[in-house]
Amino acid sequence: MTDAGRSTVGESDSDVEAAIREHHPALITYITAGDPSLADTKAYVEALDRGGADLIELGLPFSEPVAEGATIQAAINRALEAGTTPEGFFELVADLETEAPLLVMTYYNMILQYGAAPDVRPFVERAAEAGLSGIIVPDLPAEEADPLREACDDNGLDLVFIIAPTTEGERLDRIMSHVSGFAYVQARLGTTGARENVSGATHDSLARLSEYDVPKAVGFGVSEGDHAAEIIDAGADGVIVGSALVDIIAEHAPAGTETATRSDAPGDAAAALEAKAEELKRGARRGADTITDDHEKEPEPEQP
Amino acid sequence: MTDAGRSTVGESDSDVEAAIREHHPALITYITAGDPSLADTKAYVEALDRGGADLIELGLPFSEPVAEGATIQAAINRALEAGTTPEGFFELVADLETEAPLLVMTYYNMILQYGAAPDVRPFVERAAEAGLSGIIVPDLPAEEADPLREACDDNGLDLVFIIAPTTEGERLDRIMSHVSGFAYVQARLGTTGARENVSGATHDSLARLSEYDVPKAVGFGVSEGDHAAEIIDAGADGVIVGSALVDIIAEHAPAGTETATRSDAPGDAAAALEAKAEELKRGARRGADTITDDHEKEPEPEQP
Amino acid sequence: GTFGDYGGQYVPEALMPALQELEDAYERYVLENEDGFMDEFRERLRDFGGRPTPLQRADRLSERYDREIYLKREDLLHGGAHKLNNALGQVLLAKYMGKERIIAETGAGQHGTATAMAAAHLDMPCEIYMGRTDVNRQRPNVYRMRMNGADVNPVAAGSGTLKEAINETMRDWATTVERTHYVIGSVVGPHPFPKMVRDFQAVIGDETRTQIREQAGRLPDSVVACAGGGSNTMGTFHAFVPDDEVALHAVEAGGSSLEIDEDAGLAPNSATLSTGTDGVLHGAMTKLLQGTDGQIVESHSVSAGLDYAGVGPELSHLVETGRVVPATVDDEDALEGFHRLSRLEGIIPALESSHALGYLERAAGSAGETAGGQRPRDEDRGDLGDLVVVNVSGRGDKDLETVLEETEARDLEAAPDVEVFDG
Amino acid sequence: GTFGDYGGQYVPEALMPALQELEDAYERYVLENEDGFMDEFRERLRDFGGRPTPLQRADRLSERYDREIYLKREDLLHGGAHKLNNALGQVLLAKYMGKERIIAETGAGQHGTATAMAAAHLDMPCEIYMGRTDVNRQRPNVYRMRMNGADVNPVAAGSGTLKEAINETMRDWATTVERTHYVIGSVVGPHPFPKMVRDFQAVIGDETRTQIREQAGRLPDSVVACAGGGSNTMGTFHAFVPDDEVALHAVEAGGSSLEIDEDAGLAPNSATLSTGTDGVLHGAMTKLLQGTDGQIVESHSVSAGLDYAGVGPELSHLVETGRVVPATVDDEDALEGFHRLSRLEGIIPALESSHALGYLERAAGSAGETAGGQRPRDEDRGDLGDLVVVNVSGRGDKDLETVLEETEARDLEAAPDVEVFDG
Repeated sequence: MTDAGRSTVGESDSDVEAAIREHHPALITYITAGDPSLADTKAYVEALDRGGADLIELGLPFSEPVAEGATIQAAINRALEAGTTPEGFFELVADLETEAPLLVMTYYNMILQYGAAPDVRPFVERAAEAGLSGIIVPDLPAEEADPLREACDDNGLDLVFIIAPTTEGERLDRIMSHVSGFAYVQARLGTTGARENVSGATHDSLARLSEYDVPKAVGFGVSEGDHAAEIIDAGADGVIVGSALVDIIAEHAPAGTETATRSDAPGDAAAALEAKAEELKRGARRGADTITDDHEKEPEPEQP
Repeated sequence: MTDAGRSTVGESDSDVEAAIREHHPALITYITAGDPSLADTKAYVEALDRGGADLIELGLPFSEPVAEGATIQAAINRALEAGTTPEGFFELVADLETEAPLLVMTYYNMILQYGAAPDVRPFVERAAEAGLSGIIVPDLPAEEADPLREACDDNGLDLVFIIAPTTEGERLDRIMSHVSGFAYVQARLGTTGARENVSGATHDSLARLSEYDVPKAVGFGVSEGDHAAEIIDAGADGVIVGSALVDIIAEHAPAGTETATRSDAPGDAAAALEAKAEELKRGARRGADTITDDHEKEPEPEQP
Repeated sequence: GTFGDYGGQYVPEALMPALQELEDAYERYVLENEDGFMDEFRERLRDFGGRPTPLQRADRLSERYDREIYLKREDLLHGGAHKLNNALGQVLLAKYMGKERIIAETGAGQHGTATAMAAAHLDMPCEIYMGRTDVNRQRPNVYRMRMNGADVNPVAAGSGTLKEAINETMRDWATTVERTHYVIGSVVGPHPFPKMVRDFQAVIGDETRTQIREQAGRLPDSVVACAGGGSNTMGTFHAFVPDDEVALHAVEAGGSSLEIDEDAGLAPNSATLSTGTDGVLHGAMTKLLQGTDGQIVESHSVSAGLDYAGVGPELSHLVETGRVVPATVDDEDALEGFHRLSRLEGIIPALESSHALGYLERAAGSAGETAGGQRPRDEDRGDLGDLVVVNVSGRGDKDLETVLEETEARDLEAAPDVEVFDG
Repeated sequence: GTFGDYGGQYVPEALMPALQELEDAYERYVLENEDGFMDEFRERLRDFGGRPTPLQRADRLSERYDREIYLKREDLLHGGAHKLNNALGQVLLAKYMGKERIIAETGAGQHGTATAMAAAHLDMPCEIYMGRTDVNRQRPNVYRMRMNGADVNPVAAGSGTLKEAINETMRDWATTVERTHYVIGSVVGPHPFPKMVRDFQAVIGDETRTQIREQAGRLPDSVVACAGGGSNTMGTFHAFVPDDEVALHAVEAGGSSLEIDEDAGLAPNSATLSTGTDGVLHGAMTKLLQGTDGQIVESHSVSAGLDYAGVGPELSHLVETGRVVPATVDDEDALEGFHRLSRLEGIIPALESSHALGYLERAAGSAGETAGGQRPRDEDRGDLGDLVVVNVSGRGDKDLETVLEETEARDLEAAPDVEVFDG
């Protein structure tokens, strides 16, 4: 039930870890559930699955998304205005049949409040029942994670931790020793959001993490196939893409309104998402090929 | 040059005192010079003289008339806007030929500033030269009056002091011992301005002053013949009327404007002023007759 | 890092090292006075801030309530509220830590102006995040921050008020954490903020405790302070927490109603301690105004400075353990409190502080002015006792427009005739 | 009742007995502390007013001017300016004298608000006369007075500003003198007002003298204060007048020009000590802005609180004898002073006080920021010396709108970009 009871990654029977290892280099996609409606989300998730996503994160919207940039904040607002609730979210998940395992990404208070008075277990149990494979909580650092980690362990869910550019030294060791599913490597300081290039911090982080033998996926700012290639080339096992996909959804949302009504053209959006996923997956593969060609992937052997 | 050099009232050769004693009960009138023009003022003064005024006070306008009520404040503003200056004032006075002696009523700073740097003498000398008989300064109490009193003595002018309802005891004795021309008895606390009745304070003041054998004239609020009668009846030697006359001038001023241009109907205003003076003089006489009929006028003889 | 079940550090991983660094600095400089930090802090509070602030016997309130009422005059602190105690402490600490830049959130603008003043005083670049709505309705405070050289960044998200400004400041901090210190404005946020802000504000209660003993010869029977985030509350209470004989009353904004409208996502109050439920917001486990799903609702109070859906975790703990008694005063009674102090004592209080004064009226009753002209019966004297201290956390100049509008809309007993202002 | 050739009692006869009564009360209560008057005054100044105010070393100004600059923080007094010292003293005195009613004039509203606060605090009915123009442009101060329960009487006469308000208050007093005390707002008016107001304000200089000796170990080389009517000036200077080694600088409003336009009856300045001539206004012989005939002209300054055509007679005397050095700072340099203190020290000064700060820049020069980057030569250090005290007579919250307007119209060196405020 506590750390002692947890298996290490190498011995895991985690769907999540398996998906990354099997489909290496992996594409992990994020969209917000309920943006602009749960019905649309179903179509979008299926499109991403078709397009090659190996893991799919679904955001359960929370009113105070402090880790998100403008793009995902707006998606969350659309989803909340559409009346997205945890129960609706779980029903959607239960209804989905994707090849890629699903993870829920949400803020800690949403997990605490589900069910009776503050307790993480009802949420975790319902998540497992609905078929989710893991949970990502951007405002839950390892130090506060014991109750949720315990509940996840008990229910066979992964609890994915984020490794920031500022995560170093003893804390890094401690968190890496508890990685569940994969290490979510935050590409740069700041919030989520599509960027035009891959930051130097990404390379630094991957170098710092190279000695840990756990799956590493990089997110925050990844928006193009070329980024994916560069990141995989730099040593990652997967890339995580969110804002670039949310942008596509927003473009296809009813014009001139943030009010959440069913998308005018969910079919178009789904097609565009599928195409984007394909582009990103191709990029990731290209990065993997490059590695084989001209990079050392292994930790430097001369280091003890 | 100082108190010792001054004659007492009884032995005075004052024009002002003589005018009151000869024409008892006396009518003393006030208007503001330059309201609405100096030329109008000349016509108004002559009308008051004809109407029975025994002494005429002419206001030399000052920008901060703290002792005046709304009526005379407005008259002063009209006169200032008409460009009334001390020199213009003195020229008007020199040009007037009235039976009634003329006094100037103005604020102390106007006296100080006339001529070279602060000194009261140039003003007093010019006043004497122009033919004025006396000066009244509403913001100059006896305590600050030595320089001006000395200059007036040297130039044969009376310096009239005001006795307020609050003037009592030793200060009253001191001021009454220096009365020059007449004692200006302030009918009530407050500022100048026509009122509808004679205040009880007037009766109290006249009672308090009855033991002093000096001419006493009552001002502040006197506007009708009946007031004049009541005041003379109560023991005064004269009444002072200002705001009621200024009201007449204001009524005849160009309609809808306070801007100082020559009055449209100076003749009408002059006629109204003359009639008002006649009413007031009649009222005063009526008061004097009543006294002879049914009142004791003398100080109580049983008092030592 | 916790107070019973409350507190903690619920923040993005990227901020955790900065919180550890801050905790370390807090322990060394604040708790251990390393390099004379606390000496310098106290000296600057005195010379720049104007401490100590007076504890004033309120003659006419004492008469009205037939007991001794003392006012702690935080309205006289530089900037017009207790906020400077914390802002100056944190900016100075950031300087000791070698940080190069200050950021802060602000709602009504009081914490923003205090931070901008402190940053100017200590020569630190400063940026303030403020909701777009608040920017528009609190222009004078925006001007003051700008005059002090701070940049004001309007936040367009959501309703454009405090909650959104906090979110956006946390985003800035998550991006620039290595060289930037985030000056949180109340006893909220992740550890060590609630403890640290309390310790900077504790000067209020420390002074009060000394002053009341000098002036009244004993400790008070009760201490009353308004509570939004809770920084003036904890600052006033902290010194008295060990004194079991002193009752501590935290007065929250009752707004127009204590009911949450979950469909609209609105609580027409800010009565977190009185009506909230446990949850995590802005880095800490505490009491919150939230819907059953866990979405945070928009709070409301006539006093912008109390208008927050959370509260300091230590206050949640002290309420849970019974040491602090929560109470609510609605908009109308707060306005009455505003007018009453203005007219009776010549002190125009902040609308925040007016809630504490409104509570006084209700809990102490009026000695001579009840409807029937009767004095309150002894059994109605409530638990305030005979010697009461009320913290006047700030001055009300900033609230004049609001008070006029709200007064015109009501028939208040203590208000002057405001119609004459239209002339 | 005079200071050399200045002072006196040039008032209507009806007021003379009241002045004698006041003089008697002043001598007994203020000078001789009868019935413990001064003890109660000092206690209320402490508990209600927040005295002592700090004397603060201004770190960044000291660096800029390469000498020690200390600020006397009257901006921290209750109400936001030094005005309360006098208002509280006079209202308390009126109470000791058995008066039943308080009246006062106000221009910008600072004296009116201070008087209204003091009257509320001491439970005295209070009416404030204020020019109609000033009522309209100083609404917040009108509101504050009303909130404190005072009646505000607009005066329509003339230009509707301070001069007319004083005239009208004197008219009220002449009518109600027996039961009413007129709280004159500065060291002006008939004896004993100039002495009495100075004595109530002298607490500023008394504290400063003690504080500078404690903090700097000696008396200052110079003391700088702005001068309108002169109450903060005399209050700050009084304790130092006997110290011949301390230079006293009275900084007047230079406005936009030092020339009088006699035809228009306007002086675009309030530089009475620097450019005025002797005369009698509002009860005293003093220096005045007047035309050659003796008509008082309208003064002007960007700072409403300095905007007066007269000045305290004692200041006229001290300037005449050379003990006080008058200087002028124009609108623009005052605005620079305002922005400089706001940005460098985190203190937003009143526009009045900003004149003193503008003078500092001119007289002390800038140590590091002159055009060529050169430090001023020793012979240019002027007569300020190495240790300078500046009185910050009030805070500038009240002036924000004026400063914004005036700053937008100018290209000021020290100002923030104000265009952003339009967004």
